[in-house]
Amino acid sequence: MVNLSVSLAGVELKNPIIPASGTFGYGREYAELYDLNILGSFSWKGTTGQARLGNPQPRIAEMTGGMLNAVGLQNPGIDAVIANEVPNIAKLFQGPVIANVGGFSMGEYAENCRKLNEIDQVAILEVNISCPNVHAGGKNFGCDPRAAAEVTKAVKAVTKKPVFMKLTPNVTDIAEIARACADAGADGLCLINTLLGMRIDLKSRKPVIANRTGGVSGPAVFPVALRMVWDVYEAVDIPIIGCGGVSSAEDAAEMMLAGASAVEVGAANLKDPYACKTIVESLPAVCERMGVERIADLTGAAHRS
Amino acid sequence: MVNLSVSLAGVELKNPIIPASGTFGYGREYAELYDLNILGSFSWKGTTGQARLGNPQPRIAEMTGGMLNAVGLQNPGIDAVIANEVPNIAKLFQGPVIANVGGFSMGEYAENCRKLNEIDQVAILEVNISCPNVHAGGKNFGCDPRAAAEVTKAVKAVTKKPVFMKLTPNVTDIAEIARACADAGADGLCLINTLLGMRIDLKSRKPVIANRTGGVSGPAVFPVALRMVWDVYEAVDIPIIGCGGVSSAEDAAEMMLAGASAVEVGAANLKDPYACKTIVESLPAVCERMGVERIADLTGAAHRS
Amino acid sequence: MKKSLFTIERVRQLTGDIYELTLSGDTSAVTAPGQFVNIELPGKFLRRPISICDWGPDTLTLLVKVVGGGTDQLVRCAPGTQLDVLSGLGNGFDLSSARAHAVLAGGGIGIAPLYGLARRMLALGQTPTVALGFRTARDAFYLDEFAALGCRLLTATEDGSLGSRGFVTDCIKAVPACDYVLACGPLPMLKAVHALPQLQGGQFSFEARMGCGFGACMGCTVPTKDGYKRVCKDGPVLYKEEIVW
Amino acid sequence: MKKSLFTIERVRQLTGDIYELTLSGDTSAVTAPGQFVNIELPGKFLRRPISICDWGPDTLTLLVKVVGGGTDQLVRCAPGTQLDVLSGLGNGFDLSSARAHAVLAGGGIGIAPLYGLARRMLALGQTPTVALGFRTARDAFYLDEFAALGCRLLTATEDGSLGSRGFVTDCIKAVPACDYVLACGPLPMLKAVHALPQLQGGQFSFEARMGCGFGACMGCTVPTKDGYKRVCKDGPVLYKEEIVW
Repeated sequence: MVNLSVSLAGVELKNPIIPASGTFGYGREYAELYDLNILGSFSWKGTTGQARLGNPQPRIAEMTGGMLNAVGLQNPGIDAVIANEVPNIAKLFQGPVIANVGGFSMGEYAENCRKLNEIDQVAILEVNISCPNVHAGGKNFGCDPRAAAEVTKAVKAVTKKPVFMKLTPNVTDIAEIARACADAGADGLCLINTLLGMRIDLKSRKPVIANRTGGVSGPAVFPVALRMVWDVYEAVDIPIIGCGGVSSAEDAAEMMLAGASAVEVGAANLKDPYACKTIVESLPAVCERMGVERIADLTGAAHRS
Repeated sequence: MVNLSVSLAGVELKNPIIPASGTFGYGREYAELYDLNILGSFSWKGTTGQARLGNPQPRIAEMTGGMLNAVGLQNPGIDAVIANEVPNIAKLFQGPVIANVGGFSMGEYAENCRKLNEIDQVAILEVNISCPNVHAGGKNFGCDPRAAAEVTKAVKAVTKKPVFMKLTPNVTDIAEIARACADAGADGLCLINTLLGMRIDLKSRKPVIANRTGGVSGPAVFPVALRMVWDVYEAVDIPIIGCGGVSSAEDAAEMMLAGASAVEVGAANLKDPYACKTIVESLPAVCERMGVERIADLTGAAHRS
Repeated sequence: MKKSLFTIERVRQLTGDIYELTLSGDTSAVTAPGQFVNIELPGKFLRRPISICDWGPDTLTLLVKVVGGGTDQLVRCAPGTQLDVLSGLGNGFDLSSARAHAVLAGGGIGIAPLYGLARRMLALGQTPTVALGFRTARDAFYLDEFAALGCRLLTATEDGSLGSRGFVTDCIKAVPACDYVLACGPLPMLKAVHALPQLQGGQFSFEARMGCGFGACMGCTVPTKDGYKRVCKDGPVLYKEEIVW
Repeated sequence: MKKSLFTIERVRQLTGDIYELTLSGDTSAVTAPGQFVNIELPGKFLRRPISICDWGPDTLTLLVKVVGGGTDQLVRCAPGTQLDVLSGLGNGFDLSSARAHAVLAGGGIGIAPLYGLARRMLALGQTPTVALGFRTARDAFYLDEFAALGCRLLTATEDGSLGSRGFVTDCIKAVPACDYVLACGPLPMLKAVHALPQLQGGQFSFEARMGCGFGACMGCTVPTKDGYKRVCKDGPVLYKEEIVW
């Protein structure tokens, strides 16, 4: 009888498996397929202050071992999410919800998080700092330690909920960004967001994705995500949600050995809508093969062996 | 009758296909399989001042869509290469050779390139700056624009041959590094080197690769490489050798549309030793389908359409 | 939606690049013509969305046009090959709101869902006219199958090598009584049909690059008069009045 | 080395995790026992190196131990499946320098190349003794095949459930005349055999994680007394004198 429960900055999850933001909407589509309550948590679609229509079509491209997407943070906006999605989520999932928050200025991040501070179901705020800063020439908050720290401080000031900063992998030294967030008071980190990539259509000679570049996700990024989780685990003492190419219970265990306290599953849900269900159901057998009674014991174990 | 010839900083190649450094040794193994003279060029194994035994075993790990390696620049050293390999290469390949040069200090880079300046067969020096700088706490030259520029200057000062700097993708802004190299006098650039990744063995709970981290290559990195080639093409006016996950003639054409003047093929050679031969033989058909008579016209075409 | 294994029973080449695949499996999730399936292929990350041509209690008929490596891999599958399939995706056509004088208008591979649609409309006692457009006679397929259904069949080719010279829109104009269409085909065709003044209404089936195919990833959303809609979940069939070009 | 397609003719399960695969194809590149093939598997980037158990003009016998997803995928291939194979890789055993009183020592899946080796030594009039070690009787395989060759066969199991209780080294000690071994098996076994004082010489076949399998990538090089050697190209068989543990 393996104990699958894990803890994220004081928030107890029945297991470490969390559908990643942007691949699970607000839960509606998957609730038609299985009971969401088998999940440790889920991270809802990146939500911004105003409703966003997102990028023009096409938004998707394929690659070996993964996919590219440039949805462009399409979402109904924080107020509509609180008014329409939160009550519905209450019916679909009784566990702790992770609210993924986007923003294009310090003020927007803070305002969104202030509003979410009032929502009981929301257990963790996951702050996506892979967004362009409209006040800094569109430079990503997540690519600059100072900007990342400022967003962290701005958000921490308006909420009592644990704040997890979601880091971009498109940086020279992700441990430096992680340290900046931790020093600024972040309760945890989530990494990695997608790698920046693109494809070009040979016929039209134009980028396949209308936005030109898109985020690479899927098994192709797993070794890069794993390496970054390892590096960040060495650099900070706050919990890490490992994310990037996890497609199986074995991948999840490997991510935890690298230092993750919980694991987000993204692109795998799009290929197999039952991916998270299958992973949750396979975890006990994987733990038994590895000889662990508490899955939480896997976190960072590779650093100690 | 498609014209496949391309030019790299004044060096004429009969076609744009170049086996990438580290996947082709010094040509011996592949010469047993096919006539190397069908190639545009080949980039020999990264060569350092002293002989290097490389990293302990294991050096290889697998992943979806690619592989990880941490060979650790195993090579016989510049003098042995000049004494034993160069004369043999003369028998195997009559075209222009690209000499890949590694180093751990400005002095070593310069000394290696000074020695190669005397070798007629060597047409281009490809300087791998993804090496740790022993005089800067092991920080990669290629992660710091100033260090990258200094290596460029140091090498340019000792050779008349065209110098191509090989860039690492593990940076926040590869265009900034590219600009620094170009401003320092680089004649061209080669990108991308491998992405830093790792795998962990679930049984031993230790990194699969003895060196812990390894370089990710193969189709999994293709969209990232393509995006970086695009960005660098926008940033500089010197020729680019596109490298990263190219496995087919279509991939090569896509890489050229993004801005590459020639294309290096790496991991694909290890999976299929005839990969470069097949790509060279497939290029004319691909060009005809795309309606180009000179393959060189593809370079950067996606930026203009 | 259902995720289950289907077995390829037969692959029949119809034209140079169009194949008919007959699969066996659980089709219980398929509820309306115009829905699609999303097929996993070994070595490909994204599934391939394929419109359903027709289905029975345990058989599925797909018409596949080879447009790339994935579709090529699919039509080369040997009989007996098992495929992981998400079935019954999308809304499909709404038969209830189709008028008496409806024309089913298809272009190229877009005629596939019209076959299952025509068969069901006939079963409901409706008498649809089917108008099919192709580039040239060599590209035409499934004419005998449509004829065998017993519905009125009009064809047009751009070079006049088969049926009337011109486009599927010309076929519709040739049916003055037609005030409603159920259409599937390339975007320019859909746009031209949509613009026909004689139409009181209609339903148009759209294609899109999809991530998931079941409404989760927002990869295929398009603007409509009722706001953004997901082609894979809220579509692929949109009503004439809501479409924004 | 040759790159060509082989067809799986038969898959036979020998133990819980060991299978015998019989393939048909062009074996002209296979020149010595102890060489290996490198097999491409759909969806896997790296090929899977498998030691050659035996071969004929157009047949290849492989013994495969399921150790992961790749080998599992391989043994599940249906007869008729075509595989892209690099054949005739590595140096293989050197029969010429094997002495009269040679023992072929194998442990677990490492016994595979010893079968083809024994058959060829016998054909040359040599009379090798074959010593095979397994964990327990349940894990033993290919005993009948070796016996059918007509060579002297010794077996050892760690629990004594088959042959003598102990290790393959004990079998070799039981042959005092033995002054030469040709060995293949897990590293600890090779090390123990290598340390036997009675040996004047020998050849040892090593395993390694390989990138290419044909000497290009330096992924599998190991230090020897004659400098670094590539297990895939300069090996997998190394002489006793040159091995560094």
